[in-house]
Amino acid sequence: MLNTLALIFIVIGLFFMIVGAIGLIRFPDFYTRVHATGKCDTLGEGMMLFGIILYEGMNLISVKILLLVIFIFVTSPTAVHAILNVAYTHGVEPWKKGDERR
Amino acid sequence: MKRSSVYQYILTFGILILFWYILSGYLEFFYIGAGVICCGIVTLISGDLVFRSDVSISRSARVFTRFVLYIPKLLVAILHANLDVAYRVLHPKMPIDPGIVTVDTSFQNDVLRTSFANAVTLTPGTVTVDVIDGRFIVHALVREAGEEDLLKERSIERDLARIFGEGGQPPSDETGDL
Amino acid sequence: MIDIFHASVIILILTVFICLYRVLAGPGWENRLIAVNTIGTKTIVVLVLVGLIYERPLFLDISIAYAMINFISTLAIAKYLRRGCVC
Amino acid sequence: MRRNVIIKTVSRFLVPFIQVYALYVIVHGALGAGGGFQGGVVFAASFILMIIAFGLTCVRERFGYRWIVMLSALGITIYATIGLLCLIPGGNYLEYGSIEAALGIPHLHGYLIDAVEIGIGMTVMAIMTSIIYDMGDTGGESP
Repeated sequence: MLNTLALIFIVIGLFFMIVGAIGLIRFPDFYTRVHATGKCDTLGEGMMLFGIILYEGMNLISVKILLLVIFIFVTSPTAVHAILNVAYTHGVEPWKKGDERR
Repeated sequence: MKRSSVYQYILTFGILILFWYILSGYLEFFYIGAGVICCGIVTLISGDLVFRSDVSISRSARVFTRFVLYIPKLLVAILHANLDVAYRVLHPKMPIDPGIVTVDTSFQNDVLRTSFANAVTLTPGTVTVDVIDGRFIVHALVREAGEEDLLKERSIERDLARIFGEGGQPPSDETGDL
Repeated sequence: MIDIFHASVIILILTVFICLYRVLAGPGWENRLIAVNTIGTKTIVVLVLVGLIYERPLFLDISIAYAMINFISTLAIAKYLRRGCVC
Repeated sequence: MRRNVIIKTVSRFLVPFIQVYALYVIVHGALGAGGGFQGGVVFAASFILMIIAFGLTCVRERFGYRWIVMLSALGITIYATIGLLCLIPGGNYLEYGSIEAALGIPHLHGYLIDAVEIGIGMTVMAIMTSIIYDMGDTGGESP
């Protein structure tokens, strides 16, 4: 039962990570690519690690993985924000509908 | 930077000891003793970073509890946002119409600003680009939807303001984009 | 269940190659930086999964350290590009 | 000059935990991943994070050159002393078993390894931090 649940979580997480990678290729400019990677990677990673926690059961290793998940949910948006902020201050233009892709 | 009170150092030390035990997992005398020494050193070096002296501990604890209770709702919102992004990535025509939205808030607290910015980055098709005092510059994947979420509904903003016990109403309601 | 972990590791490494295309081709430093950060976050999961497959909880420590270094290095590069020095 | 409030707040919460993690890596070097060098580097990384978030002057007030000189000298002294002590009962340099056999204390071996790791960690941390200080120093003017 728990293993099935873990399997579902891992597969959904893998799906989101693949979607993030495809978005990184398909989207037309830097700001929209950040949407794909920043969101999908964070949640996909969290879901995969949560599936591993369910597989592992209750012990100190799963608590450690839970700490890793919390760490990722705090730091990943921050790192994305730092990159976005530096690109914005350097004057990278956002893509508008109708422009050609960069 | 004002100096923290003694209780804040003690609380930091306790949290760090718990963290050490989770990392180490040994309950022998040597490892616990080493943990006490190491956490003591870290508390002396950087014990004034985690808690601020101008916020009382009971208030921090209340805010933390309310935030933990809010996390499930946030996770549902994150899942919803991810499904939205996945739909837009996998759709053959890529229905996106990006633009920049400016949100004015009256947030004063640094932690409140940070959690609002990270929540915006994770949730509704928007990422925070810049924070200037209370003004958040946000890039939205679909501009109308982003304006709808952040400027009309303001659900995350109101929830976070209620959690941190600060007034969520902005001083002026003018909306403009850059 | 171990087969699933093997398959996930292989799929993750394939997605890393997809991101590597953006690192090589992406116009400008900003695309390269976001792609490198993405590769770093995928590596964390790969490390945890490898540790689970070979039953060595040691790898978890390495992945936590990797997550910390990945975060700090991204911030440091962003700060350097913004101000011309790390401080 | 305006510092980014998000990076500042997040690193304020993370720095103590990164430091405790670095010390954990040093102390558990004998049976887990890592050891003195890796722990020292992670500890120095926490100082890099503080420099990124709060600026060089603020970090220098907390951890000045006096501490760097003291810690690097102390670490290398610990390493050399334990290595040389192994020569007295007739072993090789850093051959812990000779001291353990000569004094007859059980488990002394492990404690000596930990002490040497702590020495290496101190030196690596201090030297890495001093390199970062020198690289970040712009000669008085703030860019």
